[in-house]
Amino acid sequence: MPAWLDLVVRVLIVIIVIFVAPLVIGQTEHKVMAHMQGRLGPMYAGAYHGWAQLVADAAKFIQKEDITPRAADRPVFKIAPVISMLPYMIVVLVIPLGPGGLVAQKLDIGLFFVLAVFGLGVIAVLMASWASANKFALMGGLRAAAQLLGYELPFVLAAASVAMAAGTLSLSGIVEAWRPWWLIWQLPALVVFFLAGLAEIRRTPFDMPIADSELVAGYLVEYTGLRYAFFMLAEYAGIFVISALTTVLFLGGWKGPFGLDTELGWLWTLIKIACVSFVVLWVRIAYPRLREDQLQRLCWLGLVPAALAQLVLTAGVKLAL
Amino acid sequence: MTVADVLLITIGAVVLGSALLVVTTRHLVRAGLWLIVTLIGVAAAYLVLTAEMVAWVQILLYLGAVVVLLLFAVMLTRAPIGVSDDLNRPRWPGALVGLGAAGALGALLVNAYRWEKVELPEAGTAERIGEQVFQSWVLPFELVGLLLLAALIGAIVLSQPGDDSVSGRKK
Amino acid sequence: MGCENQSRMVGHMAGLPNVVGEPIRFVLNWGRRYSLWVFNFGLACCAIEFIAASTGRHDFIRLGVIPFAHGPRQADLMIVSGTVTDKMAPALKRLYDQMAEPKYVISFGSCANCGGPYWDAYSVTKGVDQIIPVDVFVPGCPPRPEALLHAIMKLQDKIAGEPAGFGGTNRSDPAVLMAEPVPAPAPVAAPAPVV
Amino acid sequence: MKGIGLAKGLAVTFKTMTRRSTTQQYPDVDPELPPRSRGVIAHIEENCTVCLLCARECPDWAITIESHKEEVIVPGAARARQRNVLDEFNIDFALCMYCGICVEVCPFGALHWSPEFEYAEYDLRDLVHSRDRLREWVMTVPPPPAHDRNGAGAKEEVVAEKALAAAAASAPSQVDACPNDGSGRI
Repeated sequence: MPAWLDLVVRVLIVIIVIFVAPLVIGQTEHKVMAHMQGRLGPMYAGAYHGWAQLVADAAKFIQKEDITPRAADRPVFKIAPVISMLPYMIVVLVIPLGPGGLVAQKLDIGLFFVLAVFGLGVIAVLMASWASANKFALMGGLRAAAQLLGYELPFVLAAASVAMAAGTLSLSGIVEAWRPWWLIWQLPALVVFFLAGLAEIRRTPFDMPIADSELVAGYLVEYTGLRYAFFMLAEYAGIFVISALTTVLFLGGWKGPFGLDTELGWLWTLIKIACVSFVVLWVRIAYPRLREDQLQRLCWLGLVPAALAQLVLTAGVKLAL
Repeated sequence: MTVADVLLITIGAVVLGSALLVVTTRHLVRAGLWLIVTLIGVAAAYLVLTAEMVAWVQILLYLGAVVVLLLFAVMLTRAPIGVSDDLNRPRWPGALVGLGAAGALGALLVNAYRWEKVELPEAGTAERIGEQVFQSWVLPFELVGLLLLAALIGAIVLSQPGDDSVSGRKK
Repeated sequence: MGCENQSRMVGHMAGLPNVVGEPIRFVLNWGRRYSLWVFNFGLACCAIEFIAASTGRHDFIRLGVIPFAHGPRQADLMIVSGTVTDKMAPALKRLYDQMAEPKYVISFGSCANCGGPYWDAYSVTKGVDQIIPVDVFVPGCPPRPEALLHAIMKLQDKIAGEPAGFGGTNRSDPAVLMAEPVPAPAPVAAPAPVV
Repeated sequence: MKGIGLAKGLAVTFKTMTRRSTTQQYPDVDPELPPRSRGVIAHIEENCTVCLLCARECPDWAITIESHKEEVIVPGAARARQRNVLDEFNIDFALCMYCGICVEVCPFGALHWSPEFEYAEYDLRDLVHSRDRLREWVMTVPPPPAHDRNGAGAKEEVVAEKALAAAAASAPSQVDACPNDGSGRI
């Protein structure tokens, strides 16, 4: 296969993944949430158990009127939803599915790349919130920025811990170096990374930037139709990315208990991603939203010290071995 | 002209253009947004020069933290949509300082390298940066660390709720 | 605050249904039919029945009525449940105008239909259809949650039969829709002076 | 312990997920309506004497009745009798507030609650239902529910039972005292 064809195929696969995975997660969320609340969820869109609910949503969103508020900053308002998707698309490029280069783009400092690009999602939020010319949107954007500035720290520190343990910044390298006992050794980092990741993608219980009972819809308040759909897609793509990163960094990626790692590694990765995504949905249904001060408190008094202690522990164990 | 040259020139044009927009646009927040384009361009230039690590650090710190903080501050204080007429930007002194600094830097670089061909070093991986920082440049690195620590402690001391009569707050 | 809609798609999209074929019309209508993000304009006791319809026993999400819409901008269906007072009416109209086409309205309960028990009160709007176009009326005081489910299915049938794909259907102004214009009183001849 | 509550939250939601959902799938399965649920008002014309009590008692003036009088000539009678004939009986369900006063006041049992709930309409004017529709709904009126076995009985029964018990208790001494209130007055 020529190099350019290879590249095109890989990029195509990534685009398909980034558009299909959020739909799957969204549909799962509908069903999981419904059954956790003793309901059934969508049943009529699509013949079997409402499987096409999100397809119907998409078909509707393209028909919706495209509204731009008169006071809005039009170009910024219109470009923000597209930018919200970009970081997640780029991150998916470097997440390894299986051993032996089952990855769209190999990168030696993949971890650094992921952390750098992941933080850019908030810029789209800031653009959307400011350009909407709406006070609720602006408040949502400010909350998002404050949240991101806080949670970026434990997020990076927890990732640094596992990178230090593996002795590499390559995502594939981290999976190669991973051993089952790391589940215990890196457990605090896993928890910190997962929680900070939830906060970074503004997912319940850290969804204060949206907080529909306080801020109507935060930065989404003026968006309709396809632009709104893009933001929703970005949110669910964020779940996929955070689950994939947790899987690759802390749960051993393609390593399974039965030894078929080279053949079925991608399957293990997908199963683990699905499980972590399920936990993300589960947490949303079980817990209410934190208050803004509780959010900052949890970050600075809980997650940051925990991440620092984990760093010290990792360094200690690494030196002792 | 190699591909890298073309890329560098293109990126340079983008960076220059967006940087000019940062200082000339009359939309306050859009200046911050153009700054993002500028910084991404600079990161892209680093990438072309195979300094991968520096490029991503640039994105992580400058875009993920500094610009976000900047936009945050602008939005928190005042964020008019549309043209701000009361921007106090002395045009000629600004242009003079900017052009002067650019000229001086350019002269310095031209003087240093003339038209020498410089082979690109190997890709700037994490390992190489680590070696450089912790071997050749360990003293400055430690000094910077000390400085940051001092700044951190200072910030904590300043943010302490001090004299009740001054701040008007009860502990 | 920007709440007036600057760009309306309806105008140039209105000619489209003549171009698109029947299968495409069907798919577009199917999407609108099963994705009714609902915006609950809960004003009184009927809102409780609306909430009951969203809970486990009745669960209108089965029908694609999804209560995730944060505000009017994202909603497709507004359910006015409760007494609309004349003071609330402008807010109701404003929120309806903020919704993006295509949009639908269900008037839920007697108060929203025509004032209900407050039919003679000075402060109550006698029917929400006087200010916004209503697609389905549900009688009841309050109606049962099942009645809401039935109304939603009725609305879905209506959507499935709509001709237009993009931009919603053309609706007449509610005043035109509902009431015959009151004719001007016939000129009365001046009474003959009493002698 | 602080984390117990958090774990409980997860456990409860997970447990609920593994159980059967409680949803009644309405369009596919007929819903179980509670007894005496108020859907629409059915009208049995044969029982109606056009006394207008319902129309007058209705707080919303939702009922409109039109009728005329007919003369019935009874052979052998001194003069012809008169009888009301119902022309129109409309209930505006858009206005009806479901208080049930009309059903209560009807002395002849012509009005009944029916649990029918599928009556949403596209047009407000279609919510005024006339004789034919009201008669159709008679078929859906359920039989009156049985008395609650554990509830209080009808007033007449309770009083009678009490009287019997009191009579049995006081039978040997006071035969002539009123069993009802014991005041001695009859």
